Amino acid sequence: MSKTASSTVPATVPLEEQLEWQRAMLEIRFFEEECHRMFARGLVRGSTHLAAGQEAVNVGACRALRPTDLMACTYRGHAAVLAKGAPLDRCFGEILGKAEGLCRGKGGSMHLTDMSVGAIGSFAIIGAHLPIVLGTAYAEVYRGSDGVSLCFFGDGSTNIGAFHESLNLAAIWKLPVVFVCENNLYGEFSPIAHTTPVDELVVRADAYGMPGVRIDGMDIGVVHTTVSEAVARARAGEGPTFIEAMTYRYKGHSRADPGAYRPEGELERWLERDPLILHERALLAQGVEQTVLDEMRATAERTVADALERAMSWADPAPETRLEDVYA
Amino acid sequence: MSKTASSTVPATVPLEEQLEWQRAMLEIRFFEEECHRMFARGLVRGSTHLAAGQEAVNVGACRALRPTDLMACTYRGHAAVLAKGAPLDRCFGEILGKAEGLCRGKGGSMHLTDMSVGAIGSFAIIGAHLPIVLGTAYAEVYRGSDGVSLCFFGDGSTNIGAFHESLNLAAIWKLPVVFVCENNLYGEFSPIAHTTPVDELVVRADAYGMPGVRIDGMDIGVVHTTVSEAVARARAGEGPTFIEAMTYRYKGHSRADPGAYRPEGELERWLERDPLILHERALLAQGVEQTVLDEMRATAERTVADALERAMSWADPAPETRLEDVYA
Amino acid sequence: MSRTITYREAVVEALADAMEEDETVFLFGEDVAEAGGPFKLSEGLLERFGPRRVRDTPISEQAIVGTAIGASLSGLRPVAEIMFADFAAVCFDGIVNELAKYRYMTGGQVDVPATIRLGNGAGAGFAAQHSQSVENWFLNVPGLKIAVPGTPADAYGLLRAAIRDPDPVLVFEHKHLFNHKGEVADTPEVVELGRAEVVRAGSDVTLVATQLMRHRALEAAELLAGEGVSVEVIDPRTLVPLDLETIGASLDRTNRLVIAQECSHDGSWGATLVSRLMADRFEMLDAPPLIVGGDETPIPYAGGLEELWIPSVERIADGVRRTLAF
Amino acid sequence: MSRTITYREAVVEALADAMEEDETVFLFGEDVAEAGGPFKLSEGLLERFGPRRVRDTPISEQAIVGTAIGASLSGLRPVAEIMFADFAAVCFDGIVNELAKYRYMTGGQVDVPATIRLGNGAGAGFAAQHSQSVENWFLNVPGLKIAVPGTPADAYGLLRAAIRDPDPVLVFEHKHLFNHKGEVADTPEVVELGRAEVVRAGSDVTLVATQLMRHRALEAAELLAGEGVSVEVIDPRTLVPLDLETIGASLDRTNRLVIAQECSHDGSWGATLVSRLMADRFEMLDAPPLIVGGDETPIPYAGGLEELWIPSVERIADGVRRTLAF
Ligand SMILES: Cc1ncc(C[n+]2csc(CCOP(=O)(O)OP(=O)(O)O)c2C)c(N)n1
Ligand SMILES: Cc1ncc(C[n+]2csc(CCOP(=O)(O)OP(=O)(O)O)c2C)c(N)n1
Ligand SMILES: [Mg+2]
Ligand SMILES: [Mg+2]
Repeated sequence: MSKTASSTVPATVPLEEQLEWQRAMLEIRFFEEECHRMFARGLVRGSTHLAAGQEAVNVGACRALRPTDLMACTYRGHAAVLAKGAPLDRCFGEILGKAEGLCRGKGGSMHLTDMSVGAIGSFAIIGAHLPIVLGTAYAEVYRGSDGVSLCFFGDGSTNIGAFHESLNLAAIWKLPVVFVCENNLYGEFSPIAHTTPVDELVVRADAYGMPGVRIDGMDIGVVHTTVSEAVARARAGEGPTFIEAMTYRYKGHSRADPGAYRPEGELERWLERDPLILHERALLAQGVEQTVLDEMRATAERTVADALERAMSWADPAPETRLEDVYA
Repeated sequence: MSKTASSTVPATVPLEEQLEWQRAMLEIRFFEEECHRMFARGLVRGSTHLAAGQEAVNVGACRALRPTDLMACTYRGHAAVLAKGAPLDRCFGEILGKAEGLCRGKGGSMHLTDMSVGAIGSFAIIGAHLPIVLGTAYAEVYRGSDGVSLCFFGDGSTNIGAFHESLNLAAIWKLPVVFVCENNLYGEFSPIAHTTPVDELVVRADAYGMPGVRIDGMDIGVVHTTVSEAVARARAGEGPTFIEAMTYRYKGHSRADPGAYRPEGELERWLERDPLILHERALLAQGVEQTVLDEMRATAERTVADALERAMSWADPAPETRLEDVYA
Repeated sequence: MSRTITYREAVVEALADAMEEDETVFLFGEDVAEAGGPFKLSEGLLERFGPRRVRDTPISEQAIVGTAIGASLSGLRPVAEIMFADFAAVCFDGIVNELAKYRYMTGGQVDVPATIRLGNGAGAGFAAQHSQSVENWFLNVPGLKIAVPGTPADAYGLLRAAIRDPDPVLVFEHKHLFNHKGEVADTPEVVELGRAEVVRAGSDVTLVATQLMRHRALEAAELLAGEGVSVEVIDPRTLVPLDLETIGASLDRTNRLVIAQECSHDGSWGATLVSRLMADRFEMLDAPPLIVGGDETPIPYAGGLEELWIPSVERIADGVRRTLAF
Repeated sequence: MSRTITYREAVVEALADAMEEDETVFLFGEDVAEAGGPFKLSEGLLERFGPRRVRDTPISEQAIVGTAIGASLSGLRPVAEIMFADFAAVCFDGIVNELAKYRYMTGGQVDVPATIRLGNGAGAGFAAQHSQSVENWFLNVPGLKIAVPGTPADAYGLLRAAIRDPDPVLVFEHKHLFNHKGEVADTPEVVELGRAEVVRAGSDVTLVATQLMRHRALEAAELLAGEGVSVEVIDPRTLVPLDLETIGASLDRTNRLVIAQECSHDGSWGATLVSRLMADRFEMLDAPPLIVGGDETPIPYAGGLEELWIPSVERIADGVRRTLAF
């Protein structure tokens, strides 16, 4: 890997927007690092799944959407939900189980949801959300609007029944859905080749007559361009697209997992193509000053730290709130 | 369609065996016709689904199996279960809800099962049996034996989640399964194009890196040859195969359905290629006398009528038997 | 003014009226559109409302339930049909883990006004996998509402209420009642969810039943009237919410409880009802509550066996007699 | 001689011993082989028994359950792992419509000796979809057996019995007990399915509880002993078959029943038990049976809320006090 490799700059994206991408990726990376520390300190219940390494997929894809478009993601969803615009502090708050958390402390790390920004849910049952975006997408068709629903899911999730039913229905109904497979090579502790008899998951799109493309998920420019095209097709009523974004999670599957099953040197090779580094190089190549980027990084770090501090100061949910929100 | 079209004669199959195919198809056809009359007379409870027109698929495939190989089929399963060797009278008996029915009257038309001949079940929940043959097939691998499991299912069933999970697992575990899709163009009242975004279902095999082939399901010779090859590969440890057999059901979906949704002339076109006619021509071409075939037909008709008469004479299940067979 | 229609006609009419009333209501499922429904429960609706609002799906129940959830999130009022209620098993996750919990897990961010209609019940020889009374699978799943209409009026009224409701409602339509006829008003009423109906007043024993059992319970009550026994028959109509007040008030007068249900005992709504009533009204009871139900077996195919499995009028009457004799 | 091991170790040992005893036993599921199980419940088994008998699967629960059924039909004794019990929802059809009914629908042509192990229960902040006590979904499904071990000895003994059993058994292993330690014999015993354990003898009230609740019930009993109340604690250990005799005999002495359960009320095993006992022992009771359970809500994530949802020792003790005060 060349030391000067950089992300691909889409000609049509203003530099200002490209800077926003970097800012978003930085905040997400710092957010995840805080989460990592929070577990260590016993502040996070249940499990948590970090997306560090996959930011270019989430940010590149979400920034190809309008704010009114919808997005569903997995339990490894902090990055996606933040990329769609959820506030840092309320995300922290939810993970900490606070009353002001996004879901009033009822969802937790695996279930971050912010309907107000179109982040309709983080789903922890494999495949569960793919059928759900069929409905949000059909609602757009129903109303004659041109909104799009984007759905993230992992490589391992392509083996579950709901995946199949969803791609089929989306295709036959020509729904405005963009399916983005975050292929990070592993499902839990299993390398994809251990569970899946095809080398490229994108071939599965053919089973539904659906356009499919496999891309470099570390390159935010490529992600953004590809998703933008798929979104445009969806808006134009031309139906769904399947995108397989090759990426990598730097941490183990969940907090308990050190990732010992990985071949030596694999992580290191991927780290060289860290999306933050690649995109920083692209920005530098476009004339952005290093100092601007350094300051952006420092600001992001501070912003995240402040958000966490705020969230930590919030109250726990009142006992009686546990009985609310079951029915209207 | 040429008036002299006939089924393809596989060079390696003795004439005697080919005559057996015809005999089996005739018995099945007469069996189904009796069923049709039985409903009309109110002798069949629930629903029933006739396979008339699809006999070549069931007989051609099952006769490519050893008696010890296993077979699972759908609620449209009379033909398959008989083709695998279940006795006519006990099949009638089950449909009539008799004590001596295959399943002691507990299963009915949709659930004919005869473990003693390797007919492990007829399944009425779409897709339910595909996962089950994974287990029977793995048991062969487990024991180091070379048995094969064959699984019939309809075109419409390729859109349900269990289909996907099953083909994937069969492929990654290289299981000795032959998946035979009986593509009769309709799922209930819906033409396949209404529900499925690909023209040929066989493309779905690629999603699992599985060999797939689409064949003429009215030609028993072609079915037999194709399935035999797949069975040989399975026995040799080379894994599963997907076969899409193009066929047609002459009756509606179930007893209540007159099939009004079919385009005019469609049924007639398929009837011209009736598997019994095609195969009769092939036998004649090989020098079998028409009188032999006529006699075979008459015998089959009589055999079926006798079986029905026997079954009708059997007793209803004793009341207390309803409480048996829940646990061992 | 009122008229007599079948349960099936009531369902079709409710769907049509709901779609007429509210542009966000739409119906989908397997063969509901061009074929008018596998049980003809949507006959004529495609012609009337077009394919945008009456849609056929592939054989993909997970996708069907998911579509209902997603459309709800986006502010529509989807009505999904699951042909045989037993098929709820292939989309169980969507119903119990997503649909039921969506509002709660998001801290109340959304309404989820989906209606799922399912063809319930035994009696026609469809055997063990197409005859179950599936409402019992969902009792331990807070977040769902459950309607079990037993008459044309309730089939209409509960379905209308379900579609208007901001929460997910499972509506179990009983296959063996599709041709059953009953009175409905010219403009049929919407039936509030959570209100039991006292179908027949009585003073000696409270007999609770739904769907097919409601009718057999009524017959049993008439039979017993001839023996001088006064049976109060109550149909809860929805199991969630459950109208404990109406049932409890009856019990306070009769002091005896019999439940007739078309399912086995364990994990059933009848057992649930007994337990709830015991907690509140233990001292009101003069006899042990008695459940007349199906055997603890799958449902057999053969006519004679299925008939024995489903509680008969005679078995129900006998349960009442035993309770009175206690 | 006996030793102290964890619940987790008991499961691993049971699996190993079963595989050692019977060549037809094999284990499969997601990450059970190379990773030793997501909860480390199969650690070391791949190394010991090889990939033929300890196998990883794709994320395909329907395929997993189907494999278990098919392998059973072919005479093997499959042990399938469903990681979180909540995921039973994605393979519900295989369990309730196929596995449970196979013997019956074929008129007894086959044994179906499959064992399905599922990670059950709350307490660690996994939220609404990874914390449920899922045994309740299966109560109205005749044909299944249901084991709910609460101690290392039972985790071992019931799993061994389940694997030997000719019928399908769901074994719910409680996630919050994996590190719980307890005594087992050097050669641990196989525990017959359908036999409750009287965990603590007492004379004033019968307190029935399983899994995590069993331990809290015991603590509550100790607490109450200090108040002069003698509580008999019974763990049914299997819900199907259910040992009504042992529980009933206790009730005949104590005349008071409290149930502690880690689930909401409706459709629960507790409600089922109340209803069954009422039918037989109505006159034995001096107070209404009382169920201490989870709220009628999904399970919340936040620590403080989840803690309130799961019955605490204090809430259980309070239930007993109220029952005695009746
Ligand atoms: C139905 C279901 N089965 C199993 C699991 C347990 N599980 C959680 S994450 C995971 C791996 C998913 O892998 P992948 O889809 O590649 O996503 P990644 O974690 O790599 O982002 C599994 C098996 C689950 N949550 N749901
Ligand atoms: C899970 C499930 N959904 C729906 C049905 C109802 N159903 C029975 S047969 C059928 C059509 C199946 O079509 P296909 O697979 O093509 O088989 P065919 O009837 O043509 O042989 C449907 C939808 C079912 N039995 N199971
Ligand atoms: Mg992955
Ligand atoms: Mg078909």
